[in-house]
This record gives sequence, C-alpha cells and structure tokens, in this order.
Amino acid sequence: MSIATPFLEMSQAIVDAGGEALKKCYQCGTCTGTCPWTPITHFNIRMLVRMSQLGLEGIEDNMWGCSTCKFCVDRCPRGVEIIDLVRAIRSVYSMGGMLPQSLRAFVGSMSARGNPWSGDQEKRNDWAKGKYPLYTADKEYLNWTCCTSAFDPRNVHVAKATAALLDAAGLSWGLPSTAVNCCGESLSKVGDSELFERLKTNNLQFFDNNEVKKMIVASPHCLDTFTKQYGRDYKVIHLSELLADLIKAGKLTPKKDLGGIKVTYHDPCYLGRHNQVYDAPREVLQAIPGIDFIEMGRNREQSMCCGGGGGGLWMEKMKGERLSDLRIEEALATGATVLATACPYCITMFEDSVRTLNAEDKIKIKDVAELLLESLDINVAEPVADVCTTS
Amino acid sequence: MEFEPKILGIACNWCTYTGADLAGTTRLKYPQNLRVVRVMCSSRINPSFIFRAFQLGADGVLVGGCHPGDCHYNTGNLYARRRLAVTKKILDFAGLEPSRFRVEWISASEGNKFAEVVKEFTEHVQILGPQTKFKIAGVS
Amino acid sequence: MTNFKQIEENLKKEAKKLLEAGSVAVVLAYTKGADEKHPQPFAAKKADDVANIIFNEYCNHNLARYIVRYAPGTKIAVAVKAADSRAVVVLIQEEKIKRENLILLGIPVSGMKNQKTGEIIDEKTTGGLTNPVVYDVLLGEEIHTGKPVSPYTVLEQYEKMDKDARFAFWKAQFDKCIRCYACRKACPMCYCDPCFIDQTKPRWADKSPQSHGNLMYHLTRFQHLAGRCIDCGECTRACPVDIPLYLFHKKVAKDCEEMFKQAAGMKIEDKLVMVDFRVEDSDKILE
Amino acid sequence: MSRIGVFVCHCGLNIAKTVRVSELVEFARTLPDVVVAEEYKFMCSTPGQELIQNDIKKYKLDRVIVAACSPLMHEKTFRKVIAATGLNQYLLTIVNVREQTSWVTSDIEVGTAKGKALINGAVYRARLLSPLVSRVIDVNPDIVVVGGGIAGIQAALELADTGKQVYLVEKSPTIGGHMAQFDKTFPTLDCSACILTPKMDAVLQHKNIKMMTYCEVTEVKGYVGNFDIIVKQKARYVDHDKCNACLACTEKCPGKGVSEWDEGLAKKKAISIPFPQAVPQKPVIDRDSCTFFLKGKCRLCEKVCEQKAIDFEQQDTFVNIKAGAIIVATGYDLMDTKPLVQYGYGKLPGVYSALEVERLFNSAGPTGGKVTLRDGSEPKSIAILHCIGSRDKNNHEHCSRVCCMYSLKFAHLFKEKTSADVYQFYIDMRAAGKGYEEFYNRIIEEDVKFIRGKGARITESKEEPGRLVVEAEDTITTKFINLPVDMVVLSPAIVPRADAKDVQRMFNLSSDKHGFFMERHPKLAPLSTMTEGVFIAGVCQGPKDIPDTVAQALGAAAEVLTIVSKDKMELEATTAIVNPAVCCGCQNCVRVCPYGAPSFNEQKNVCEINEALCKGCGQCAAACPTSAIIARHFTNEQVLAEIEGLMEY
Repeated sequence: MSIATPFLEMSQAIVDAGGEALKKCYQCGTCTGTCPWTPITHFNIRMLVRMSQLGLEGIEDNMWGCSTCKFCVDRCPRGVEIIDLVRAIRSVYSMGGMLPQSLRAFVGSMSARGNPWSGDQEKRNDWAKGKYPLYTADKEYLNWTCCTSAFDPRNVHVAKATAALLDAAGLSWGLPSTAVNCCGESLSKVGDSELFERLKTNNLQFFDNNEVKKMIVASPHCLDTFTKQYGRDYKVIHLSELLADLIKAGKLTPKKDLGGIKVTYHDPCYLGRHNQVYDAPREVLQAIPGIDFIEMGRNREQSMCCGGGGGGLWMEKMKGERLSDLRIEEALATGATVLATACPYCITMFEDSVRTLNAEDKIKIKDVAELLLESLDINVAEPVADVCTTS
Repeated sequence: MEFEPKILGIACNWCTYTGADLAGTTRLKYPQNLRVVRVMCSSRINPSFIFRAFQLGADGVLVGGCHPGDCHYNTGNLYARRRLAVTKKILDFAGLEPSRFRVEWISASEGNKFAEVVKEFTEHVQILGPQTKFKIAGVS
Repeated sequence: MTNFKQIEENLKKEAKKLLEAGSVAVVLAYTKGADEKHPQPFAAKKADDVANIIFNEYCNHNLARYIVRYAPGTKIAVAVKAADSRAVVVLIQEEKIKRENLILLGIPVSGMKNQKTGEIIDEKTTGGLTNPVVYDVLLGEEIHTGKPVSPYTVLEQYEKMDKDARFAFWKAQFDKCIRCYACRKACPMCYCDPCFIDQTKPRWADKSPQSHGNLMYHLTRFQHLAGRCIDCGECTRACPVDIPLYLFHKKVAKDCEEMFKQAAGMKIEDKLVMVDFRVEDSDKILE
Repeated sequence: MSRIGVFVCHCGLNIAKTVRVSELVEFARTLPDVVVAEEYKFMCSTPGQELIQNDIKKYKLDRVIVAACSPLMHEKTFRKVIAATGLNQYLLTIVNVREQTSWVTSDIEVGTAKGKALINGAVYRARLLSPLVSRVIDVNPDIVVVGGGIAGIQAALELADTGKQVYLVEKSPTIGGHMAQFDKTFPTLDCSACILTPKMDAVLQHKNIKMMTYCEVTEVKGYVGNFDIIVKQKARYVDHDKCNACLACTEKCPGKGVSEWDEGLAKKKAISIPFPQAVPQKPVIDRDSCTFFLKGKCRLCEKVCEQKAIDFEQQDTFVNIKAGAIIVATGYDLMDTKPLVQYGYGKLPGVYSALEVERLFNSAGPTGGKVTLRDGSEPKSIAILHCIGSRDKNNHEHCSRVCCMYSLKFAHLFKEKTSADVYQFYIDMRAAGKGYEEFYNRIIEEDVKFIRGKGARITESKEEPGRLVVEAEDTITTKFINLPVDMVVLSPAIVPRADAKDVQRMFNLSSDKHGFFMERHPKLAPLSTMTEGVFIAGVCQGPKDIPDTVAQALGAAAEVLTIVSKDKMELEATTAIVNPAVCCGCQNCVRVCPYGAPSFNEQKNVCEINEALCKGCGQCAAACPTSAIIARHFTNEQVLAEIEGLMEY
C-alpha cells in the first residue's frame, strides 16, 4: 500500500477556487453509482472529492473524467455542487500547467482566436453568405450562433436551418458581428477562469453596446453560460423552445409528411438537467407529420450523457470509453432511424460515433430544427431572405 | 470607524426569542448590534413602541414573530401583521426609510434564519447610515 | 350644482316632522354662525328650533362627531353628507351607536367650500363621493357627475417626493403644531376619552409643542385612525396652523384599501380592518 | 426608589469567555437604584442562589436582576430563589447574556458592550415592575392521551394505574400502532405481538381507561388544568355496544378493500377488524369498499348479525371531554418513495418498503410469515438499501435513526426464513444503543454482506428478466457494484404524520424544521411543549426506537401527574387588566382577543377582562388606543423603559 499524507493547503486552494462544496460530502458514493462514466472508465467522482478533501496526490490524474452532466449533482443527498468542485479542482491544477495534451489546442485556439475550432474570427458569419442582417438595437432577437455551428461543417447546417426557420416565421432578428467570441462555457469547466472572464467581457461589450434584449441560442451550453454566468438582464431562449412556441402560435406550420420515419430524441445534459427544458423539443418533433416518435429507456431527467460536456468534446477517448457510442447503441435498439437532439456538442459526438460504429446507413443524427425545416419544405441551399448586409 | 448601528429587536417569546436562543445554543455568530426585548406575542407590540424606538435613537427595528398560522395564541401574529404593515407605511410616508423597520417570521427551530436575518438587517442598516430623522436631539 | 336652498327647505321639513312626531329626541343639523361663511353645528330639540336650521356650501362640519355625546339609546336624526354618512357607518361598526336609534337625513352635495379659502373641496376631502352611502331620507336628487374622482390623485406629488424631502416637508408641518388638539376635536372618530397623548401612564410623548412630541402625537394618531378615517377633511379645516393632515390620513387610507381591499365606512356589514385579519393576508404588505 | 441587586453569572467560561463579567458588574454599580452588583461562577448553583438570597436580606433588595442564560432556561429557578426570601417572584428580571450574547459572538469587546446595554435595559424595566399574585385554579384530574401506539398505550396504562381517568383517543379502528405491524423487535428479537398484545388487552380491561378507537380530536380549548376537548367518533356502522365480536359479518361480506394494515399487500373485507389481535375485536365498515355504500344494496352483514349491531344509518358523533393534561403521541409515517424514480418503488414489483417487509415476516401477515415475492417465489438474493430519503438534502435531512437496526433485523429474519444471500447497502452503520453493537456483530457473523455505498439505482436485469440489479459504488474498494437480486428492501425516511400540521395547530405545538413536534427544551424539558399541560412522547417528537419511545411515554405520564395529582395549581399572573378610568369603550380588545376574555360592560361603558380566560399574550394592550389595558409584566411603561435603556448604550 502506498503512503499518502494529507496536504490540506491543496484542499484549501480548491475551496478558495470555488470548491467550498467539498466540505459537505459524506462519501456515500451515490455520485459514483449515478455517474454515466462509472461502468466504462476508471473515473471515480467520489474518490476525486475524497482526494480533494484531504489534498491527496493523484487528483490531477482523476480530474478530467467528468463531463459535467449534472446527474450526480441532482442525486447527491448532501447537495454538493460537484460541478463547481470539478471546475475548482481543474482551475487549481491547470493554473499549475497540468493541462492534458488534447486540451492544449482547444485552450490555445480560445486564447488566440476566441473560438475553440481554430477558425478565423473574421469568418464567423461566412456560413450566412451575407444573406442575413447583423443585429441592431431595433431588432427583436439576436440569433447567437454557437462557434461550433459557425465553424464545424456538420453543424453549419444547423445554423442555416435556424436562420431559415426564423425568417420563415417572420421574426425580426440579426446575427452577432464577428467581434464576438465563444461564450466560454467549456473553457470555464476546463478551469481557465481567467480566459473565460476575458471572453465574457468581450461578449458583454457587444451585448451592451447593441442593447441586446432577447437572444436565441441553438446551443444549450451558450444558454447555460449566458443565463447563469453573464449576469445580465436579457432574455435567452433556446431554439427548441422558440420553435415550439412558434408552432403553437401558428407562425410555423410543418406540412410535409416525413413518411413515417422513426425518430428518437436525446436530451442534451445542458438543456435538460441543467436548464429543465424537456418538453419543447418533443413538442416540435410531435408536431411534424410523419414522425413516429419513440423514447429511449433513459430519457428526460434520467437521460444519458454524450460525453461532450466539460471539455470532453476536445478530449480523445479510447474505444469502449465513449458514452456517445453507448447512446447510439441505445438509440439503435429502439429501431429509430433518426436520432434527434438539440445541441451542437451532442451532434458532433454522435456523428463521430456513428462513423466509428459503421452505423451511417442505419441512423442519422439531426437537430430538431433540421427536421422541422424539412417538413416546412423550404429550400435551404440558399437563404430565403434577400436582405443583404456586410458581415 | 465603521458605523455601528443600534438595532432594537422585539421578539415573541414562543418562536423568535426561542429561535434566537437556538442560534446561541448552536453557537452561530451574528452582529451584536441587536438588543432584544422579549414580549409574549408579536401582537403585543404597540405601534407607538416602534415610533418611540426611533425617537430614542434606534437605527433599525426588527420585529420577530411566529410564522402565520403557528402563533402560540393562534391568531396574534395575523393581527400584528396588519397593524405593523400600517406602521411601516406611516414611517414611509413620514419620510423615514421604511426598510429600517422589518418584520420577520422566525420559528423556534429557525436559529439559522434568526442569525441570517440579523446579519442581513444589520448590514442593511449599516449601509443606510445613522437614523437622525426621528431621533430626539440629545439622546445618546 | 347643488340647490342648497332646496336642501335647507327639505331638511327643515323633515326635522320638523320628526320632532313633532316625537320620533327623535334631537335633530343634528346646522345653524347660522357669525356670518354666512361660518355656520355652526346645531341640535334642534323642539319643533320650534327648526326655524334656525340652515344649509349652505360652508356647512362642512361632520355631524357624526356629535352623535356619541348623547346617552346610549337616544333617538337621533342626523343630516349626513357623503363623508358624514361614512363616519356614521364606522361608528355603527364600532358599536358606539346603533343603527336603529338613528334617522339619517342624507344630503347629496357637490360644491362645498372651504370656510377659510373659499375653494371647492369636493375633490380633496370627500373621498371622491357626492352621495351618502347610507340614509333613511334623501334630501335632494342623487348626484351623478359621471366622472368618478379618485380621492387619491392629490397624493401623487407627495408620493413621488424623495424621502428626505418628504421628511423635511412633514417636519416643517408638524413643527408648526401648537398642540391645540382641534384636529382630534373635529374628528368624528376621535372619541377616545382620554386620548393616548393625555396619558401619564405611560407618557407617550412630551406634552409641550415640541418637535418630537408633535411627531409622536401625529404618527400615533394616524395609526389609530388607520382603516377608520373616512376622509371628511375636518381635521385639516379645523387646524389653526394649516397642517395638511388630510394628506397623511388619505395616504394611510389608500394603503389600507390596497392592503386590505376595503375602504372605511362604506358598508355597515364590513369588519373593521385593523381589528380583523385574513389568513390569506400576504406577507408582501410588510415589505 | 427601588433597591436593585444585579447578579452576573460567568457560567464557567460560557459567558466569561466573550463577556468581561467584572466590567458588567462595575457598570451595573453605576446605574440608578442599583445598590449591589455581584458576580459568581455559576449563579444557578446552590452557592450562587445563596449569594442572591443573602444579598436580598443584607441590602433589603426589592428588585433582582440576574444576568445569565436565557430566561427560558432558568427564569423559573431564580423566581423560586427570590420567592424563598419573601420577595415577590415577578420582581425578577433575567438578562440573556449567554444564548443571545456570549454564545453568538467571538469578540469580547462586542460581547461586553452588548451585555452592558442589556443590563441597562433591565434596570430601567426592573424599576417599573410590580409584584403580582399568581392565580390559583382548580385542576381537572382526567387525562387525554392522543394516539394509541405503544407510546400512548404505555402512558395510558401508567396513568390509569395511579387511579386517574384516562381517555385514549386513536384514529384507526384498533390500538397498537406501527408496533403491532412488526414481527420481531431489535436487538433482542422478541416477538412484537407477545410484548404488545398483553398491553393492548390491559387497556381494554382497565377500568380507568376509556378507549376511543376510530376517533379524532377535532378541537382543543381551555388551558392547563382545564382543557375542553371535542372528539369525533367516526361512524363505524356497527354498534359496538351490541356487537359480540362473533365476526360472522366478516365471513359473509363480499366487499373487498385494500388492507392498510398489511401495507396494501393483502385484501380485506369491507366489514372487518384490521388484524386478528386487534383491540377492540369489533369490526367497522369501510364505506369505500362496502357493496351497500357503493351500489345501494347488499346488507348481508346486517342479515347475519344476530345482535342486530349493524347500523347503516350511523353518523359521526362528537364527544366533549374535560381534562387537566394531554399527552400527544401521534407517531409517524414512512416517506413515500415513489417519487425517487431511481429506486423503482411502485414500478418494479421486487422493490419493497420496510413496513411491507415487516408484514411479510409476520405470521399474521399476508403470506402467513413466509418471505415470498409477489409471484409467490422465494427470493434467493436480497438487497437492503439504507438511507432512502433520509440524510438527504433533496428529501429529509435528518437521520431516521432506527433504519440501520431494523435493516439488521431484516437481514437476520431473511437468513432465518430463507436461504437467500443478503446484502446491506449503507453509508454509515449507526448502532448506538444497549445491545445494538452486539446485534450488529451477530448479523455480521450470520454472513450478511455489507457494502459501504449508498444504493444509486435499481434497474431490471437485462440478462435475467424479472430480476433486479442494484447499482452502487463499494466505496471501500472503489468498485462499481452491479448486484443482481430478487428482492430489494428500501428503508425510507421516517417522517411526521401527514396530518401533523393540523395536530400541531390544534394542540398549539411548535414543530422543528422536519415537522416533528418540538420539545420545550432539548435537554431539560424533552417531553414538555410550549403549551403548558400538553406533553409529547414517541416518534411524533422525532425518530426513535421502541425502548426510547416507552421511556418517553413513562416520562410524559410522570409529567402529567405533576399537574393532575394536585387539586389546584398556580397560573402565571401575567394577565391583562383594564383600567376603567381610561377605557373609552371602543371594544377593540373584545374584537382581537382569541380567547374571548374581554367583554363590554354597557352600563359602565368600559371593557372588562375575565382573567380566567386570559392567556397573557398582550394583544389587547396593543390594540387599545387609550392605553387602558395593562398587560401585566409587559406593560407599556415597562416595555418603553426597557427600550429606552437598551437604546442608551
């Protein structure tokens, strides 16, 4: 047995970094028993808390396993804010330079370019091909494009679908200028609070200067950050909620029958457990004619994690240690041919898994917005609006 | 030196006074600007006590009673709620900051709440600064 | 405009009838004072007294004030304008008088004037009402101007004031007080004998007209009249140093109405809000 | 001019640590009318008390101020101290320099300053105190015990044996409570029925106990010594005076209801007794399952009853009881675990709650004492999950205290009655009690497996349909346990009765933050409540085991006897009176008094207060516009003087 000496200064450093919650834990193991990673990896969240309580060596080897899915937080009998704790631990250690290789590129890109995808900031709105207006104070909504939607070729389709839907509903909206950068959600979970604050300040400058009152976000991660960490009094609406409302109000009417396809829905952690949006995306799906909607066994509050949160999207995982693989298998087991979701991270994770599992012809990954657009029967290749602005 | 307000507390015997004792038994720490007068029920509080306390130099007055529905005398605090609500409106219209007068329902088991309320109220009164409007010149 | 002469005639006629029939021991009305602008309250006890009754636009006195002076059980007829009738209602609610011992001679009226300034007082101090809320005989046509006046509009400028300015305003007002107690003398609700301020056990405040004693007297009086003041404005008209007490009373009345959903003296069946409660009263009223 | 003595207590270091006691004494000496000020290590001790008494004589004191712990703690003690010298007990003032001063600050400057302010206020107040004479009232010697579980039964028997008349009010059709549902009791494993049923029978037989089953208290008026209680006798539709307990009706009855007694695991007839040993042995009709009440015809029971005891016309009736004291022993509920979806209770048939399992073990239970699953098979592997809803911020923060021990008992009984493997999923084992650790050791030796980790989730097994899988971390090995079992037993939180709030209001009790009834003092008055004459016993006060419950019941009985064993008792003299000279007859006091103590005297045009009805809240004094009402011991002058004194420093 190895010898360990409690190093309480380290424990205190974690507390000081926002990990106050570690004092409450009584080590019952409910978190580990609930954690989606427990059955497939060596990551043990309870042990991480335990090590932090005593400042034991080995924390740094255990701290990257968490994808901040919040399942354990909801179940914890002591009300320990485990995600805050994980963030604090990571912040203490990444200050000490202990960032895993795979995250260095991510943090580097954030620092140099303000987005995680090493994209050129100037090209943030290029997907729109200048067809959509920029946001100005006279418009009702700011349509906030997630960096992933702006730069990742797969998710660009979601950005386009979103824009087309907003126009089809006749909303008054605009895109952010290229001066904005990533909301910083994953960065804050990775523990780089300094850089996070920098990104936040820059974005807030844009919001304040342009008097942003209402914002549409397609990414639940942006939703979470803007509502909980930015501290401004604007309204942030997730796209799925907006779409559900527009359908109810008769402003969008799905007509085209999708031909009886079987669709199941994956609750993104940051939309569901983090922000309690469960019904809206389901309402959208069920409003579309010709969709045979099936639930997976684990849904809503009990939903599984894709593994993309908390920086997971940028970390390499070995085969057999990927939650998204398990989730795809679960979706396949329902007989669904489409796995719908409402988060660019989930989409990215699932698209990867579909490829590595060779399931591309068995199941398609779609954003709820994409499915809705299909049933509206609008050509998305070119934006419908003819408004012309500079980007 | 930081302004140390004088705060008068009037607490009912059964809930808030007992709750305040519980805060002590559990060794919770809170600012000691509060001096508590014990009465049997929050309904005992004559509104003129409040006016008088401000004249005698109180910078804040905190009244504590049982939660509505839990009054030891069944309905005392329900009358008190109305009576003291009017008192507060009168203070407000007379030009005194109404937040210098607060009514809180604190049960015998809410030692925590008592300590928190006192802390929060003391800090609030500290920010408001000394109460000079009603204070009779010459009282210490 | 109200036909004051017609009302005076009707008042005399009714008073005479009641006194002759012996159905009341006294009729409370008005009579001539030093001049037309200063009529006096008047108690007609015999049919012959009726000739001295007058009614004009300066007959502001709230006659409800005088009812409690008579021994319990005395049959009394009272001339009541809108606010006076509300005072009667409160006195009945408070069991100071019994409805069956009263005959209320209702006077619908608009255009009453302030004795000192001559300005029309309707919108300021009649609770926005022109017709009595309760009566047995109506001495004129009910008045329906069609435009209900909020009794609280006059408060707006004071509510908007900054707290310090409002304090300065009231301090200046209360500092004028010479403690003549005309306000409480004129008030139909101030029937306490002795008044709290005259107590020695305890001595609630200094009895000489000093700033802090004045403040204590007035604030406590506002509290005692909360939910009872019916906005007749008599306190203010009686005040020799022109303290606008009605403003403060009105503000408390407004707050009470908002908090307890009931205005004072509107219905005999209503409960007195300050000695009543509802379980569902919100804690918001304490914020 | 009064002559005041101020006595400041160190309370060891409890006060002295954060309050400079000598400085308070010096300060007190400077205050008006203070003729002596002294300090002592423990003022409540005999030497401390003598110090006060000697000074009263020596300095001819007529007011005494004791600066010590809270008045709720020792006001009574010190009142007796000064009364013994002949000084009126109401001339005492307590200054709370412990609970509300020394214990709530760590700064001695601040503590000392506050202590001075409080003493100053007390001196101002003390000068205005008046001697008061306590009222002496007649005491009704009868006692009402509410709740017929083991606590109520034990208290009732004890009191009845002293010759007092006891009314035992029970909500359900039989007495016995939860204990009657159990098969064995830990740690001795004696049979629950064997120790309980003789007591139940003794209640029935006792000439001094009026057993009122199927009854509920609906109103409580009055005060200590003289309570007026209204009890509702719910309609049984069976005349128990005529019924000879032949139970022919039950045999013939076609109506089927769910047996609450068997925790829903069995059916019961619409006319039935809850279980064979029920007391009384006479049935009631359950309206919700009776064919006659549901469909308008049947009345088979009526036909077979030779005693003509069936009475479908019976109505609820109300009985008035007068009593001098009350014991509330209303027990507990188990938390409903259905909302905890991760455990699948109510959805997965193999998941049981603790009370259901108690019934499975019981030979009078739905399976005749055999441990079988709902499909009749015997489980081969059983998991017992501790702390379900207890020690849990999302549900109930308190520890339910008995679950560890009954879970051990379950393990033993499973081992005894089946050949199953038994697992315990626990967070901490709590076995503090006489013989408890030994019992724990015994169960370990019986080869029960202990897994230190809270059960996180129960799922249906994919490999073996019908079986369950318990998921949890074994925090000792840090391994994720996936344990296939046939049966899962949840140990749910013990929570206050669903109607505890109503009971609390009716008897004017306080409750702690979990909803359990609150004792007057956690250590020194654990069975008294804030309402004089009302005592609490058993789990309604907080989770506890049977020995503690019985001990509390006996303690409460003794407390009751201190009241009802005397014909007369003294009441607090702190009632309100009217000074007729300044009463304006507004009748505000009449309108606000919850007890109807004030009334209006029309002849004199003043209000008067009936002291016997007054409880001393002082509400009338605040509502009185002319200050005519004197709330004795809390008069306007006294309160104002205290405020003035407090605000001076």
